[in-house]
Amino acid sequence: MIRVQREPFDAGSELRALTAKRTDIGAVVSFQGNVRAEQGDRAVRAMTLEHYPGMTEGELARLEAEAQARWPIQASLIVHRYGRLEPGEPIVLCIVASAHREPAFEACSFLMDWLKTRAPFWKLEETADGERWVEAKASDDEAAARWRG
Amino acid sequence: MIRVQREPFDAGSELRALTAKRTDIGAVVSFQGNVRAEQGDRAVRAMTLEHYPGMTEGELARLEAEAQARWPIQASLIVHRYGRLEPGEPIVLCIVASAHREPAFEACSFLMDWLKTRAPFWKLEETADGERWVEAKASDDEAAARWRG
Amino acid sequence: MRVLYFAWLRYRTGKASEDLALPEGVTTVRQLGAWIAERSPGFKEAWESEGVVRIAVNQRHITDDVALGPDDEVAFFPPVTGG
Amino acid sequence: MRVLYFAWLRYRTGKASEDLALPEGVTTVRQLGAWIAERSPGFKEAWESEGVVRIAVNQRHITDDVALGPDDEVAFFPPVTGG
Repeated sequence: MIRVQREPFDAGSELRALTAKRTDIGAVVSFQGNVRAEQGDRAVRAMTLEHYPGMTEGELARLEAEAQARWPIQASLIVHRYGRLEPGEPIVLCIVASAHREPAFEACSFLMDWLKTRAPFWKLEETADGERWVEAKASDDEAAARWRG
Repeated sequence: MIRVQREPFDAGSELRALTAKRTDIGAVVSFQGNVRAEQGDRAVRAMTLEHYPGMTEGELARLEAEAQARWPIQASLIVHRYGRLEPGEPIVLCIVASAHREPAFEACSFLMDWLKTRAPFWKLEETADGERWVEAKASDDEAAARWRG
Repeated sequence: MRVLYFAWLRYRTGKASEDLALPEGVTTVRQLGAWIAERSPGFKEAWESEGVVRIAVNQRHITDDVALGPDDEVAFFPPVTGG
Repeated sequence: MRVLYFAWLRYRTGKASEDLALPEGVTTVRQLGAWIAERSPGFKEAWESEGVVRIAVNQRHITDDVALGPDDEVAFFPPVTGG
Protein backbone atom coordinates (compact mmCIF):
# COMPACT_ATOMS: atom_id res chain seq x y z
CA MET A 1 0.00 0.00 0.00
CA ILE A 2 1.13 3.53 -0.63
CA ARG A 3 -0.18 6.87 0.58
CA VAL A 4 0.80 10.47 -0.15
CA GLN A 5 -0.68 12.93 2.30
CA ARG A 6 -0.32 16.31 3.95
CA GLU A 7 -1.48 15.08 7.40
CA PRO A 8 0.82 13.56 10.01
CA PHE A 9 0.78 9.78 10.41
CA ASP A 10 1.24 7.56 13.43
CA ALA A 11 3.75 4.78 12.86
CA GLY A 12 2.31 2.70 15.70
CA SER A 13 -1.22 2.71 14.27
CA GLU A 14 0.12 1.83 10.82
CA LEU A 15 2.19 -1.03 12.24
CA ARG A 16 -0.79 -2.41 14.12
CA ALA A 17 -3.13 -2.13 11.13
CA LEU A 18 -0.63 -3.84 8.81
CA THR A 19 -0.01 -6.84 11.07
CA ALA A 20 -3.38 -7.20 12.89
CA LYS A 21 -4.64 -10.78 13.07
CA ARG A 22 -1.77 -12.02 10.90
CA THR A 23 -0.01 -15.19 12.07
CA ASP A 24 2.16 -15.56 8.97
CA ILE A 25 4.38 -12.59 9.79
CA GLY A 26 7.61 -13.28 11.65
CA ALA A 27 9.43 -9.99 11.11
CA VAL A 28 8.35 -6.39 10.70
CA VAL A 29 10.93 -3.73 9.84
CA SER A 30 9.92 -0.09 9.78
CA PHE A 31 11.71 3.09 8.82
CA GLN A 32 10.54 6.54 9.82
CA GLY A 33 12.23 9.69 8.59
CA ASN A 34 11.78 12.90 10.62
CA VAL A 35 12.68 16.55 10.04
CA ARG A 36 15.86 17.39 11.97
CA ALA A 37 16.43 20.82 13.48
CA GLU A 38 20.07 20.82 12.38
CA GLN A 39 21.10 20.06 8.81
CA GLY A 40 24.86 20.25 8.70
CA ASP A 41 25.61 23.63 10.28
CA ARG A 42 22.20 25.16 9.51
CA ALA A 43 19.39 25.54 12.04
CA VAL A 44 16.23 24.58 10.17
CA ARG A 45 12.93 26.18 11.15
CA ALA A 46 10.83 24.15 8.75
CA MET A 47 10.95 22.10 5.59
CA THR A 48 8.42 22.35 2.78
CA LEU A 49 8.03 19.31 0.59
CA GLU A 50 6.83 19.84 -2.96
CA HIS A 51 5.92 16.83 -5.06
CA TYR A 52 4.57 15.80 -8.45
CA PRO A 53 1.00 14.60 -7.83
CA GLY A 54 0.25 11.55 -9.90
CA MET A 55 3.85 10.66 -10.64
CA THR A 56 4.58 10.39 -6.91
CA GLU A 57 1.89 7.77 -6.42
CA GLY A 58 2.96 5.95 -9.57
CA GLU A 59 6.61 5.92 -8.58
CA LEU A 60 5.93 4.72 -5.01
CA ALA A 61 3.66 1.95 -6.33
CA ARG A 62 6.40 0.86 -8.75
CA LEU A 63 8.96 0.84 -5.91
CA GLU A 64 6.69 -1.32 -3.80
CA ALA A 65 6.03 -3.70 -6.71
CA GLU A 66 9.77 -3.98 -7.33
CA ALA A 67 10.40 -4.87 -3.67
CA GLN A 68 7.63 -7.46 -3.78
CA ALA A 69 9.19 -8.99 -6.88
CA ARG A 70 12.61 -9.21 -5.21
CA TRP A 71 11.72 -10.41 -1.71
CA PRO A 72 9.01 -12.61 -0.15
CA ILE A 73 6.95 -9.85 1.45
CA GLN A 74 3.75 -10.49 3.43
CA ALA A 75 2.67 -6.86 3.69
CA SER A 76 4.14 -3.43 3.05
CA LEU A 77 3.31 0.22 3.37
CA ILE A 78 4.87 3.46 2.22
CA VAL A 79 3.49 6.78 3.50
CA HIS A 80 5.08 10.05 2.37
CA ARG A 81 4.01 13.52 3.43
CA TYR A 82 4.17 16.81 1.57
CA GLY A 83 3.64 20.41 2.65
CA ARG A 84 5.29 22.36 5.45
CA LEU A 85 6.82 20.28 8.26
CA GLU A 86 8.59 21.44 11.41
CA PRO A 87 11.56 19.81 13.18
CA GLY A 88 10.55 16.58 14.89
CA GLU A 89 7.69 15.92 12.48
CA PRO A 90 7.58 12.69 10.50
CA ILE A 91 8.17 12.86 6.73
CA VAL A 92 8.12 9.28 5.54
CA LEU A 93 7.22 5.83 6.84
CA CYS A 94 8.11 2.52 5.26
CA ILE A 95 7.05 -0.81 6.75
CA VAL A 96 7.88 -4.26 5.42
CA ALA A 97 6.51 -7.47 6.96
CA SER A 98 7.90 -10.86 6.03
CA ALA A 99 8.21 -14.36 7.44
CA HIS A 100 11.91 -13.75 8.21
CA ARG A 101 14.09 -10.85 9.27
CA GLU A 102 16.59 -10.75 6.38
CA PRO A 103 14.06 -10.00 3.61
CA ALA A 104 12.25 -7.51 5.87
CA PHE A 105 15.47 -5.56 6.58
CA GLU A 106 16.68 -5.72 2.99
CA ALA A 107 13.39 -4.74 1.38
CA CYS A 108 12.85 -1.81 3.76
CA SER A 109 16.38 -0.55 3.19
CA PHE A 110 15.97 -0.98 -0.59
CA LEU A 111 12.68 0.93 -0.59
CA MET A 112 14.21 3.88 1.25
CA ASP A 113 17.31 3.95 -0.98
CA TRP A 114 15.26 3.87 -4.18
CA LEU A 115 12.65 6.27 -2.87
CA LYS A 116 15.39 8.83 -2.15
CA THR A 117 16.52 8.82 -5.77
CA ARG A 118 13.23 8.16 -7.60
CA ALA A 119 10.20 9.58 -5.75
CA PRO A 120 9.53 13.09 -7.12
CA PHE A 121 9.79 15.17 -3.94
CA TRP A 122 11.82 18.31 -3.40
CA LYS A 123 12.65 19.86 -0.05
CA LEU A 124 12.77 23.58 0.61
CA GLU A 125 14.49 24.46 3.91
CA GLU A 126 13.64 27.54 5.95
CA THR A 127 16.56 28.87 7.99
CA ALA A 128 17.32 32.20 9.65
CA ASP A 129 19.13 33.15 6.41
CA GLY A 130 16.12 32.47 4.23
CA GLU A 131 14.99 29.63 2.02
CA ARG A 132 17.19 27.07 0.37
CA TRP A 133 16.43 24.07 -1.86
CA VAL A 134 18.01 20.92 -0.46
CA GLU A 135 20.53 19.43 -2.89
CA ALA A 136 20.55 15.78 -3.84
CA LYS A 137 23.39 13.79 -2.28
CA ALA A 138 25.84 11.68 -4.25
CA SER A 139 25.74 9.22 -1.33
CA ASP A 140 22.05 8.63 -2.04
CA ASP A 141 22.84 7.72 -5.65
CA GLU A 142 25.51 5.32 -4.42
CA ALA A 143 23.13 3.76 -1.90
CA ALA A 144 20.54 3.24 -4.64
CA ALA A 145 23.14 1.81 -7.03
CA ARG A 146 23.95 -1.11 -4.75
CA TRP A 147 20.49 -2.58 -5.44
CA ARG A 148 20.89 -2.62 -9.20
CA GLY A 149 19.98 -6.10 -10.43
CA MET B 1 17.43 0.96 27.12
CA ILE B 2 16.68 -2.70 27.51
CA ARG B 3 13.72 -4.55 29.00
CA VAL B 4 12.95 -8.23 29.57
CA GLN B 5 9.32 -8.89 30.34
CA ARG B 6 6.50 -11.41 30.26
CA GLU B 7 3.86 -8.82 29.22
CA PRO B 8 3.11 -7.84 25.60
CA PHE B 9 4.53 -4.55 24.35
CA ASP B 10 3.19 -2.03 21.89
CA ALA B 11 5.74 -1.02 19.27
CA GLY B 12 3.91 2.22 18.50
CA SER B 13 3.98 3.43 22.10
CA GLU B 14 7.65 2.54 22.39
CA LEU B 15 8.46 4.39 19.16
CA ARG B 16 6.59 7.47 20.34
CA ALA B 17 8.21 7.44 23.77
CA LEU B 18 11.70 7.05 22.31
CA THR B 19 11.41 9.93 19.84
CA ALA B 20 9.01 12.31 21.64
CA LYS B 21 10.11 15.95 21.56
CA ARG B 22 13.38 15.03 19.85
CA THR B 23 14.45 17.21 16.93
CA ASP B 24 17.87 15.61 16.50
CA ILE B 25 16.53 12.33 15.13
CA GLY B 26 16.32 11.97 11.37
CA ALA B 27 15.81 8.21 11.08
CA VAL B 28 14.14 5.58 13.22
CA VAL B 29 14.43 1.91 12.28
CA SER B 30 12.50 -0.69 14.20
CA PHE B 31 12.38 -4.46 14.10
CA GLN B 32 9.58 -6.51 15.60
CA GLY B 33 9.67 -10.31 15.71
CA ASN B 34 6.37 -12.18 16.04
CA VAL B 35 5.42 -15.83 16.63
CA ARG B 36 4.43 -17.45 13.33
CA ALA B 37 1.77 -20.13 13.13
CA GLU B 38 3.84 -22.12 10.63
CA GLN B 39 7.46 -23.04 11.24
CA GLY B 40 8.64 -24.94 8.20
CA ASP B 41 6.00 -27.67 7.83
CA ARG B 42 4.86 -27.61 11.46
CA ALA B 43 1.71 -25.87 12.70
CA VAL B 44 2.71 -24.13 15.94
CA ARG B 45 0.11 -23.67 18.69
CA ALA B 46 2.37 -21.71 20.98
CA MET B 47 5.98 -20.94 21.80
CA THR B 48 7.39 -20.84 25.32
CA LEU B 49 10.50 -18.75 25.79
CA GLU B 50 12.82 -19.68 28.64
CA HIS B 51 15.67 -17.35 29.51
CA TYR B 52 18.53 -16.86 31.95
CA PRO B 53 17.45 -14.03 34.26
CA GLY B 54 20.36 -11.75 35.01
CA MET B 55 22.50 -12.87 32.10
CA THR B 56 19.76 -11.90 29.63
CA GLU B 57 19.72 -8.31 30.87
CA GLY B 58 23.53 -8.23 30.96
CA GLU B 59 23.87 -9.58 27.45
CA LEU B 60 21.25 -7.21 25.96
CA ALA B 61 22.91 -4.25 27.67
CA ARG B 62 26.30 -5.31 26.24
CA LEU B 63 24.76 -5.63 22.76
CA GLU B 64 23.28 -2.15 23.01
CA ALA B 65 26.60 -0.72 24.24
CA GLU B 66 28.43 -2.39 21.35
CA ALA B 67 25.99 -0.86 18.83
CA GLN B 68 26.42 2.56 20.43
CA ALA B 69 30.18 2.20 20.18
CA ARG B 70 29.99 1.30 16.48
CA TRP B 71 27.35 3.75 15.19
CA PRO B 72 26.23 7.30 16.05
CA ILE B 73 22.98 6.41 17.80
CA GLN B 74 20.62 9.01 19.31
CA ALA B 75 18.40 6.55 21.15
CA SER B 76 17.79 2.81 21.22
CA LEU B 77 15.57 0.23 22.85
CA ILE B 78 15.51 -3.56 23.02
CA VAL B 79 12.49 -5.31 24.53
CA HIS B 80 12.42 -9.11 24.71
CA ARG B 81 9.58 -11.22 26.09
CA TYR B 82 9.66 -14.58 27.80
CA GLY B 83 6.91 -17.05 28.78
CA ARG B 84 4.21 -18.61 26.64
CA LEU B 85 3.31 -16.76 23.43
CA GLU B 86 0.75 -17.62 20.79
CA PRO B 87 0.96 -17.11 17.01
CA GLY B 88 0.72 -13.43 16.08
CA GLU B 89 2.12 -12.27 19.44
CA PRO B 90 5.22 -10.07 19.51
CA ILE B 91 8.46 -11.61 20.87
CA VAL B 92 11.10 -8.94 20.44
CA LEU B 93 11.34 -5.27 19.58
CA CYS B 94 14.46 -3.36 18.61
CA ILE B 95 14.43 0.35 17.82
CA VAL B 96 17.39 2.48 16.75
CA ALA B 97 17.18 6.23 16.23
CA SER B 98 19.95 8.16 14.51
CA ALA B 99 20.48 11.36 12.56
CA HIS B 100 20.73 9.35 9.31
CA ARG B 101 19.21 6.22 7.84
CA GLU B 102 22.33 4.15 7.18
CA PRO B 103 23.48 3.87 10.83
CA ALA B 104 19.90 3.29 11.97
CA PHE B 105 19.41 0.38 9.54
CA GLU B 106 22.83 -1.10 10.19
CA ALA B 107 22.69 -0.88 13.97
CA CYS B 108 19.19 -2.37 14.15
CA SER B 109 20.18 -5.23 11.86
CA PHE B 110 23.39 -5.79 13.87
CA LEU B 111 21.47 -5.87 17.16
CA MET B 112 19.06 -8.50 15.88
CA ASP B 113 21.84 -10.65 14.38
CA TRP B 114 23.88 -10.58 17.58
CA LEU B 115 20.87 -10.99 19.82
CA LYS B 116 19.95 -14.18 17.96
CA THR B 117 23.30 -15.77 18.74
CA ARG B 118 24.09 -14.23 22.15
CA ALA B 119 20.96 -13.46 24.19
CA PRO B 120 20.24 -16.50 26.43
CA PHE B 121 16.73 -17.42 25.29
CA TRP B 122 15.46 -20.84 24.26
CA LYS B 123 12.22 -21.54 22.43
CA LEU B 124 9.99 -24.53 23.08
CA GLU B 125 7.39 -25.07 20.35
CA GLU B 126 4.02 -26.67 20.97
CA THR B 127 2.63 -28.53 17.96
CA ALA B 128 -0.04 -31.20 17.50
CA ASP B 129 2.77 -33.77 17.82
CA GLY B 130 3.93 -32.45 21.18
CA GLU B 131 6.73 -30.19 22.33
CA ARG B 132 9.97 -29.53 20.55
CA TRP B 133 12.95 -27.33 21.37
CA VAL B 134 13.76 -25.02 18.49
CA GLU B 135 17.24 -25.64 17.10
CA ALA B 136 19.73 -22.88 16.48
CA LYS B 137 20.26 -22.06 12.80
CA ALA B 138 23.64 -22.01 11.10
CA SER B 139 22.33 -19.04 9.08
CA ASP B 140 22.03 -17.06 12.32
CA ASP B 141 25.71 -17.72 13.12
CA GLU B 142 26.63 -16.58 9.62
CA ALA B 143 24.50 -13.44 9.93
CA ALA B 144 26.21 -12.62 13.24
CA ALA B 145 29.67 -13.32 11.81
CA ARG B 146 29.39 -10.57 9.18
CA TRP B 147 29.56 -7.96 11.95
CA ARG B 148 32.84 -9.21 13.40
CA GLY B 149 35.20 -6.26 13.69
CA MET C 1 1.07 18.96 -24.59
CA ARG C 2 1.41 19.77 -20.91
CA VAL C 3 4.76 20.87 -19.53
CA LEU C 4 5.51 21.01 -15.78
CA TYR C 5 8.36 22.56 -13.81
CA PHE C 6 9.21 21.68 -10.21
CA ALA C 7 11.22 23.05 -7.28
CA TRP C 8 13.71 25.77 -8.21
CA LEU C 9 13.26 25.15 -11.94
CA ARG C 10 9.75 26.48 -11.45
CA TYR C 11 11.28 29.74 -10.15
CA ARG C 12 13.53 29.86 -13.23
CA THR C 13 10.65 29.60 -15.71
CA GLY C 14 8.31 31.64 -13.56
CA LYS C 15 5.53 29.08 -13.96
CA ALA C 16 4.57 25.68 -12.60
CA SER C 17 3.06 24.47 -15.85
CA GLU C 18 2.07 25.45 -19.35
CA ASP C 19 0.09 23.96 -22.18
CA LEU C 20 2.01 23.96 -25.45
CA ALA C 21 1.39 22.81 -28.97
CA LEU C 22 4.40 20.75 -30.03
CA PRO C 23 6.61 23.53 -31.52
CA GLU C 24 7.68 23.43 -35.16
CA GLY C 25 10.72 21.16 -35.57
CA VAL C 26 10.43 19.66 -32.08
CA THR C 27 9.89 15.90 -32.09
CA THR C 28 11.77 14.72 -28.98
CA VAL C 29 11.91 15.72 -25.32
CA ARG C 30 15.50 16.96 -25.58
CA GLN C 31 14.52 19.15 -28.51
CA LEU C 32 11.66 20.46 -26.37
CA GLY C 33 14.08 21.26 -23.53
CA ALA C 34 16.35 23.13 -25.94
CA TRP C 35 13.36 25.04 -27.34
CA ILE C 36 12.24 26.09 -23.82
CA ALA C 37 15.84 27.09 -23.00
CA GLU C 38 15.80 29.50 -25.95
CA ARG C 39 12.78 31.26 -24.47
CA SER C 40 13.88 31.24 -20.80
CA PRO C 41 17.42 32.29 -19.87
CA GLY C 42 16.94 30.96 -16.30
CA PHE C 43 15.95 27.54 -17.62
CA LYS C 44 18.72 27.67 -20.23
CA GLU C 45 21.44 27.99 -17.64
CA ALA C 46 20.17 24.88 -15.80
CA TRP C 47 19.47 22.98 -19.03
CA GLU C 48 23.02 23.44 -20.24
CA SER C 49 24.60 22.30 -16.93
CA GLU C 50 25.39 18.63 -16.71
CA GLY C 51 23.10 16.50 -14.54
CA VAL C 52 20.98 19.38 -13.25
CA VAL C 53 17.72 18.94 -15.14
CA ARG C 54 15.90 15.62 -14.86
CA ILE C 55 13.00 14.68 -17.10
CA ALA C 56 9.80 12.68 -16.78
CA VAL C 57 7.51 11.88 -19.71
CA ASN C 58 3.99 10.81 -18.84
CA GLN C 59 5.03 10.62 -15.19
CA ARG C 60 7.93 8.20 -15.75
CA HIS C 61 11.60 9.02 -15.32
CA ILE C 62 13.49 8.97 -18.59
CA THR C 63 17.21 9.16 -19.18
CA ASP C 64 17.49 8.66 -22.94
CA ASP C 65 15.79 11.00 -25.38
CA VAL C 66 12.25 10.01 -26.40
CA ALA C 67 9.83 11.07 -29.14
CA LEU C 68 6.90 13.26 -28.08
CA GLY C 69 3.25 13.25 -29.15
CA PRO C 70 0.65 16.01 -28.78
CA ASP C 71 -0.96 14.47 -25.66
CA ASP C 72 2.21 13.81 -23.69
CA GLU C 73 2.92 15.27 -20.26
CA VAL C 74 6.53 16.38 -19.82
CA ALA C 75 8.11 17.44 -16.53
CA PHE C 76 11.46 19.11 -15.91
CA PHE C 77 12.92 19.11 -12.39
CA PRO C 78 16.12 19.08 -10.37
CA PRO C 79 17.34 15.79 -8.78
CA VAL C 80 14.74 14.61 -6.28
CA THR C 81 15.28 14.98 -2.52
CA GLY C 82 12.44 13.12 -0.84
CA GLY C 83 12.56 10.57 1.95
CA MET D 1 29.31 -22.68 43.50
CA ARG D 2 25.99 -22.40 41.69
CA VAL D 3 25.39 -24.46 38.55
CA LEU D 4 22.46 -23.82 36.18
CA TYR D 5 21.00 -25.87 33.32
CA PHE D 6 18.70 -24.45 30.65
CA ALA D 7 16.28 -25.69 27.99
CA TRP D 8 16.56 -29.41 27.17
CA LEU D 9 19.81 -29.76 29.13
CA ARG D 10 17.67 -29.10 32.19
CA TYR D 11 15.57 -32.13 31.27
CA ARG D 12 18.75 -34.18 30.91
CA THR D 13 20.02 -33.37 34.39
CA GLY D 14 16.55 -33.37 35.90
CA LYS D 15 17.20 -30.06 37.64
CA ALA D 16 17.35 -26.35 36.79
CA SER D 17 20.14 -25.60 39.25
CA GLU D 18 22.25 -27.00 42.03
CA ASP D 19 24.67 -25.66 44.62
CA LEU D 20 27.97 -27.51 44.58
CA ALA D 21 31.21 -27.31 46.45
CA LEU D 22 34.00 -27.31 43.86
CA PRO D 23 34.62 -31.08 43.54
CA GLU D 24 38.04 -32.58 44.35
CA GLY D 25 40.37 -32.23 41.37
CA VAL D 26 38.10 -29.79 39.51
CA THR D 27 39.69 -26.39 38.89
CA THR D 28 38.25 -25.35 35.48
CA VAL D 29 34.81 -25.17 33.90
CA ARG D 30 35.58 -27.95 31.40
CA GLN D 31 36.66 -30.19 34.27
CA LEU D 32 33.39 -29.34 36.00
CA GLY D 33 31.43 -30.30 32.86
CA ALA D 34 33.26 -33.64 32.69
CA TRP D 35 32.61 -34.23 36.40
CA ILE D 36 28.85 -33.56 35.94
CA ALA D 37 28.82 -35.83 32.86
CA GLU D 38 30.13 -38.71 35.01
CA ARG D 39 27.14 -38.36 37.32
CA SER D 40 24.47 -37.75 34.62
CA PRO D 41 24.31 -39.99 31.53
CA GLY D 42 21.84 -37.61 29.83
CA PHE D 43 24.20 -34.67 30.31
CA LYS D 44 27.19 -36.84 29.31
CA GLU D 45 25.73 -37.61 25.89
CA ALA D 46 25.27 -33.88 25.16
CA TRP D 47 28.60 -32.90 26.74
CA GLU D 48 30.52 -35.29 24.51
CA SER D 49 28.80 -34.10 21.30
CA GLU D 50 30.57 -31.32 19.46
CA GLY D 51 29.03 -27.83 19.66
CA VAL D 52 25.96 -28.87 21.67
CA VAL D 53 26.72 -27.56 25.15
CA ARG D 54 27.46 -23.85 25.56
CA ILE D 55 28.84 -22.37 28.76
CA ALA D 56 28.51 -19.12 30.67
CA VAL D 57 30.60 -18.28 33.74
CA ASN D 58 29.26 -15.51 35.93
CA GLN D 59 26.65 -14.75 33.27
CA ARG D 60 29.17 -14.22 30.46
CA HIS D 61 29.57 -16.47 27.43
CA ILE D 62 32.90 -18.28 27.43
CA THR D 63 34.45 -20.33 24.65
CA ASP D 64 37.89 -21.14 26.09
CA ASP D 65 38.28 -23.04 29.33
CA VAL D 66 38.47 -20.89 32.48
CA ALA D 67 39.47 -21.45 36.10
CA LEU D 68 36.66 -21.61 38.66
CA GLY D 69 36.40 -20.24 42.18
CA PRO D 70 33.99 -21.24 44.95
CA ASP D 71 31.63 -18.28 44.38
CA ASP D 72 31.32 -18.62 40.62
CA GLU D 73 28.03 -19.14 38.80
CA VAL D 74 28.28 -21.60 35.92
CA ALA D 75 25.55 -22.26 33.35
CA PHE D 76 25.32 -25.02 30.75
CA PHE D 77 22.85 -24.66 27.88
CA PRO D 78 22.21 -25.52 24.22
CA PRO D 79 22.80 -22.88 21.52
CA VAL D 80 20.47 -19.93 22.12
CA THR D 81 17.36 -19.38 19.98
CA GLY D 82 15.96 -16.01 21.01
CA GLY D 83 14.85 -13.10 18.86
